[in-house]
Amino acid sequence: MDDLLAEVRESITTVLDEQCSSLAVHSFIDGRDALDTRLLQLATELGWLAVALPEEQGGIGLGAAGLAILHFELGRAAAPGPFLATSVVLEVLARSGMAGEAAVAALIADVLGGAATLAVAAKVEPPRGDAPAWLLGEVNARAALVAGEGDDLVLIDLADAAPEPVTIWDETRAMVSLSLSQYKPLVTLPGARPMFEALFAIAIAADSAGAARGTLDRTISYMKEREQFGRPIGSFQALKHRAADHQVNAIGADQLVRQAVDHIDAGGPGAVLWSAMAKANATEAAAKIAGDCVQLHGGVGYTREYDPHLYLKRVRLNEMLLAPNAVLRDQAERAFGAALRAGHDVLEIA
Amino acid sequence: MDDLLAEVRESITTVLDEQCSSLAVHSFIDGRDALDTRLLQLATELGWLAVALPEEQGGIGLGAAGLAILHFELGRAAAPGPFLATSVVLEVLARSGMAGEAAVAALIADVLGGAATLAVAAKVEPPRGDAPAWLLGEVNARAALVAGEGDDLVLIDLADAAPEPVTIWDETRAMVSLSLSQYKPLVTLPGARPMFEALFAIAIAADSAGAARGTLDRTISYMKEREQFGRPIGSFQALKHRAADHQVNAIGADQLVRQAVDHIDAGGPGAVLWSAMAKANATEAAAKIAGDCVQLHGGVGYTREYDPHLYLKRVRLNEMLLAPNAVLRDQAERAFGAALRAGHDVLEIA
Amino acid sequence: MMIIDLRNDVPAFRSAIRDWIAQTLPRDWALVADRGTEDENVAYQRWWFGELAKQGLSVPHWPSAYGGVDLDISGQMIVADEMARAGSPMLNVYIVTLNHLPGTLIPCGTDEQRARYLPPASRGAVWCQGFSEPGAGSDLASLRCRAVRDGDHYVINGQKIWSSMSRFAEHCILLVRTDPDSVKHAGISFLIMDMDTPGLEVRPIEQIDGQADFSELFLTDVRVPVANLVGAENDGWRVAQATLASERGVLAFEAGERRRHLMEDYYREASASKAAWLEDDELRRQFMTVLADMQASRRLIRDLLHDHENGEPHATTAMASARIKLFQTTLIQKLGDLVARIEGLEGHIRQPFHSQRRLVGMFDYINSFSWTISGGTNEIMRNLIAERGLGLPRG
Amino acid sequence: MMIIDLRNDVPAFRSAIRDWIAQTLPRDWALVADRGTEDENVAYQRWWFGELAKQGLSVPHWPSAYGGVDLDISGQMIVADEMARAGSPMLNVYIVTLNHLPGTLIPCGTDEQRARYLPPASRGAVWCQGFSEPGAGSDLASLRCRAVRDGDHYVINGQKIWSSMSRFAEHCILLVRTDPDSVKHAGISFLIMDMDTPGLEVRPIEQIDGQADFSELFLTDVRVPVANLVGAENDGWRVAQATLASERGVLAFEAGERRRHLMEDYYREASASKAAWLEDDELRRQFMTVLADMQASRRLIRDLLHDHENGEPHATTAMASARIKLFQTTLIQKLGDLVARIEGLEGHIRQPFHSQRRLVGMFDYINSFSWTISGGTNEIMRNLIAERGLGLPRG
Repeated sequence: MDDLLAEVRESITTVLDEQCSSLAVHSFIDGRDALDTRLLQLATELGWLAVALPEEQGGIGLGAAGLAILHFELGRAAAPGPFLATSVVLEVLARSGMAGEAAVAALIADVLGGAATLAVAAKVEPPRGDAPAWLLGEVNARAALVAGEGDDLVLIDLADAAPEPVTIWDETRAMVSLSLSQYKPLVTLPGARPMFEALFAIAIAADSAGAARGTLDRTISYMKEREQFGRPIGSFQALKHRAADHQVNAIGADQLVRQAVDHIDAGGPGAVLWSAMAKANATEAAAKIAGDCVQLHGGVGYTREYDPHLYLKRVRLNEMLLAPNAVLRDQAERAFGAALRAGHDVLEIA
Repeated sequence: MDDLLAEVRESITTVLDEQCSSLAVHSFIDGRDALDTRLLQLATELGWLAVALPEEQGGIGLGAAGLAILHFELGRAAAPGPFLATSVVLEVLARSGMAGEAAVAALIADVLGGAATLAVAAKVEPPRGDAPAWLLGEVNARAALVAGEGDDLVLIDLADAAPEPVTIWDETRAMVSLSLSQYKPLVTLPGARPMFEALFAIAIAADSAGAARGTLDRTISYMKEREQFGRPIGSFQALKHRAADHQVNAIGADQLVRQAVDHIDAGGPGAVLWSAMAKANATEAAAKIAGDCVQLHGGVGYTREYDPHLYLKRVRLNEMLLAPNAVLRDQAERAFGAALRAGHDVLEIA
Repeated sequence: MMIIDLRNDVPAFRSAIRDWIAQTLPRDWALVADRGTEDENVAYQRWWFGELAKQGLSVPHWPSAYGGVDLDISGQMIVADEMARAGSPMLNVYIVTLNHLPGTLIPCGTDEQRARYLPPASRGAVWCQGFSEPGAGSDLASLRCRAVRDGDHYVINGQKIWSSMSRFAEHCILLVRTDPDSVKHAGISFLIMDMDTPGLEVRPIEQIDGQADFSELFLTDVRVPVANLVGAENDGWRVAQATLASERGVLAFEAGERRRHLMEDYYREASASKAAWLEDDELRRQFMTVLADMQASRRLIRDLLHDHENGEPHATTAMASARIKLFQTTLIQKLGDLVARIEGLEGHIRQPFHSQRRLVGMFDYINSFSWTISGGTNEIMRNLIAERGLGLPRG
Repeated sequence: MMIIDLRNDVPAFRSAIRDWIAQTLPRDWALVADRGTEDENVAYQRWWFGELAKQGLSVPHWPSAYGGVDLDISGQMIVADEMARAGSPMLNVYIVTLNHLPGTLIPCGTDEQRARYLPPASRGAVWCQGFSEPGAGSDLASLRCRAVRDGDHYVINGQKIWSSMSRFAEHCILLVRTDPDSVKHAGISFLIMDMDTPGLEVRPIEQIDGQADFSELFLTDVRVPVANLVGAENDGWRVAQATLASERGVLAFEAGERRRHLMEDYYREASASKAAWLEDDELRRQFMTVLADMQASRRLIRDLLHDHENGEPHATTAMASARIKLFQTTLIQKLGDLVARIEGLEGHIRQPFHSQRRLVGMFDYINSFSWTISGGTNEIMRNLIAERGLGLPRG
């Protein structure tokens, strides 16, 4: 399993390094290149979107571990495209037991075949009153997963809906708004919300940990090249120490992602706890690192032409997805208390 | 007024620099010298305890501004003794309108004459159930000010009480515990609690700002002297930048103390707001600075022989006095909201 | 009679400004200014500058010889305070014109230069600054933009960066290297360049906050008359020090006062609308913590200005400026960060405009990096504070 | 049969240790050990070491030639895990004995030295280390403690500091300068010194947490036989690298596991007693944030140990150690800080004891500085991580 994961990571990295360079991403945000479409096509061919799905459903069968690897690498490259929503919703559909329903099966087949993408409620709490919902995903997404009653989720059909594009600060992902009147339920996934929250959380956490890695690596390279006062700025100890702290915190975030992955795939009582904690801590660690990477670049960090802002906006958006970290930590605390009372050892590491 | 304040500060600084050096404080905590008694005697002679009191009550008449200067300088020197409780309680008694009561007048006279010291409830919230109260002050304090019903305060007689000494981490101040059964009310100060909280808060904030200054100054001196790798450690940029941040934050804390002083002496609706905020922010800024001053000293910072721990323990205790900062910030927020609704401009700076 | 004539009667001066703004500034000005393009925004500033000029309020701090009334710092604070209170349009396009230009020409220029440039500037000619270069940011003295004497002109080749508002400028104060063999601070000269000189290309820099206040200047065989030299040839570094030391404390003061009103309004609206974040212990207390720091920062600036007024030596006030820069910009970043977190997902929706009149989710956070980076990065400020302020040894 | 003999049957090994601790360790041991003086605490450690020895659990990681069974890292982790789970007495006094001594003598000592010192050490002889000096802390190579050859002895004069548990030690591994003309790393020799040698004075250092684990050593004409030289004369720096590289990952692992149980117990008690801080949004969430970091730190240590087991090159694991040190000690400080804040004023009451069995208000916070300072300050760790790990250029 570990070997397979390493292989998959290697293959994703290779493709992204080649196709999704800094230059390519800048061409994309400047509207000169449809990198998102090209990456999506590659992802379809290479089976990335279904990295977590069981093989019998056309996937690679890597579970949450696969999902985490995929999104770490996408985050690291600041890759544009509807990957987060599509892969998470696919996996939720597969795990929900509704994958056999004709409409769902057809949808999964279309997504795996590259004919459709998916969207997901950016915040799991439904909007208040009749405010429109924000969906993370493309304006032409085929379907979206949103909260239903209680722990149920609802897959809504977007084929005939007209979601409004919403301009967000993060230029590498897309968001749309959809009024409740346009909701056409396709199927309800009973009780799927905890599982969805865990998978969405881990994908966000992995994307953030990857983005932290990506911006830090590029910042360290910059610090080696950029000279002021006749020496590389990376030789200034105050900057060095900040880089060292970021390095250590980035590694800590990676570990939390792995911690959550283990618990999600094991399916135990730690899944809610650790996925929520991984999302909360990893997004905040990433936000801190990404913010300082802007600063460590000095003047050019303030320009759109350089990379740090891409990562900063991406990880700050990640932080707000699913639910505020305060809510997730409260949820995690309740889960921790419940596990202790029930005698489940959620702190044990295999 | 500003000239007089500067003169008083100068005189306090001169005395403390001479009498309350690092060496003297270490002699004191090692039990080799009764520095607290000597300082108290000097303070009595020089009128420090009554720095805020109106002249007609035997004071210098400098109000909260005087109180802040005194405690800033005491904090800067990490001076031992019952100054905080005694000066704050004196001023509360004077402002309460009960200073004319025979028992109170006699007590004030004794304190001003050096025959008695005072104690104060370390936390303004009375203890729950029949737990003993913690009083900041000496074991032989003559009286203590504690919370009464609602906004009332009660001065209790300790002449025949037997408070228990409590060992605390801060070796420069004393704390005692007193069981409720030993409470002998001497006089009630109706509605004095808000004024007391403001004065106590500002004294704590000033002590903390002073301690931050003191430990930072000494740490910077150490950084200039101590050499490693053939150069003063103060030449290492990572340490330098931390010192610069501390410098700026220490100055910010000073400003908050002044902000609160202005509002307390003006007696407006900003007194509660700004004294609470000054205490909350100044104690936390000081705690952060004092903690890093231990670290900046390296190994010797971990020894009792050096100064940083004296300040660290002092400012951490300060942080816990009166009420937790969380409570104070909530209180300040309510005061801010109320002021805005009432059309009081509590942000205006004269 | 102009409002400025009331300057010696403080209450009258204050209330005249207040009343005049209320009458003069359209109620919906912020919508116009904020939602418009940058060009429209600058057009609005030009109009407002003209209105201010009619009341003697455009350059009151200038010497009377050049159209001002030598308004002292207290007076300038009153004007800035009232502008901040009313939330009037910020005059970003005039920062160099109003401060750096007189700060340079009055002590270092020739009579001719002063006579030629200051009067139009007092009427609203826009100036910009060409100091930094791609390879010379924090290390400004390593600049390489080359000027070679050719008869009564310098021929200039090179590149400048971080030139604020230069798209709108008529003139530029420019640092060039006239002696390539000299090291660092020596061999630099200070020139005045017209922005319509052939060979000069201005290319706006797209910023991470979506704006383009700064530009790069590309200079190819740009010819500037030797008469435009300020100070002696190769003595430009000294002149530049005058430029950089020109009193900008009142700008910091005004920015601080504006922020005070923004925070107050933000809280007021949250309170009125019973915003959820006020019920969250963490966010509510963080807001109060930042509010306290905001107040400390406003007091620090006032102290600096009082010191200026009392004629404290420049070294003292320069250090105070560095401390204020570090404290205030850190605070601005904390505030932006907090507001972005308070607004949550909603804060990520990018509005077609930003606002001078209210705190805006991610915009203020992203924009806060301009504060911590430009005008000397906070890293440079920390070096200054540690070495010159605290006397810690150089590395 | 001893418990160690079960090591190849993991479940049996585990449960045997667990059962044995439950039977062997008095229920009230923590009271005895924690409330006692440091001497009593050390006496308790000696007793516990003896009990462990009876089960082959005192030095199982040592080679069989010297009393161990070459227990692999997985096996050591099982032992440490069970000790942490039971909250058994920590063997602080044996750290040098169990790790640095064999880590030095096995690769660098003579047969005679190994035969003479290792067997008694395996039975509980206490060793200490004399490396740092007042003038040579982070910059260890600048050490000046002077050894002059006099016949078959070295005569040593100088001072050592931060010698942990040396009051209880029989022997000391000592770094001295044998060649005063050599610079830095050259000219240093590695010696074994008996702690009862005349001329040696041990003076405990009072620490800020009220304890005195560390001492200063004052050496005045201390005579150490040349036979006690480990490695060649003037080649002590290389030997010291072996000492410092001796595997201590399992110690970090055990410390991490103990902390896990402390945090779990702390939360459990708070939950059972409906502690007020669990109702405070700030404190509750901060606890969860630290809990997550604690888990990350435990995983980091496991990764390091797995790498060790898989024979990753030393440079890789050394870097991992530096990262773990920085991450873990920062976490310990955050945890101490948080617990101090949770306990509020109550946390400032100084108990007549500290505890290995529960988190204690200010004590853990104050004590946390020993983690961030000793064993290479975090500043040194950051240098290492930045320069050797990230390849950033030296300053």
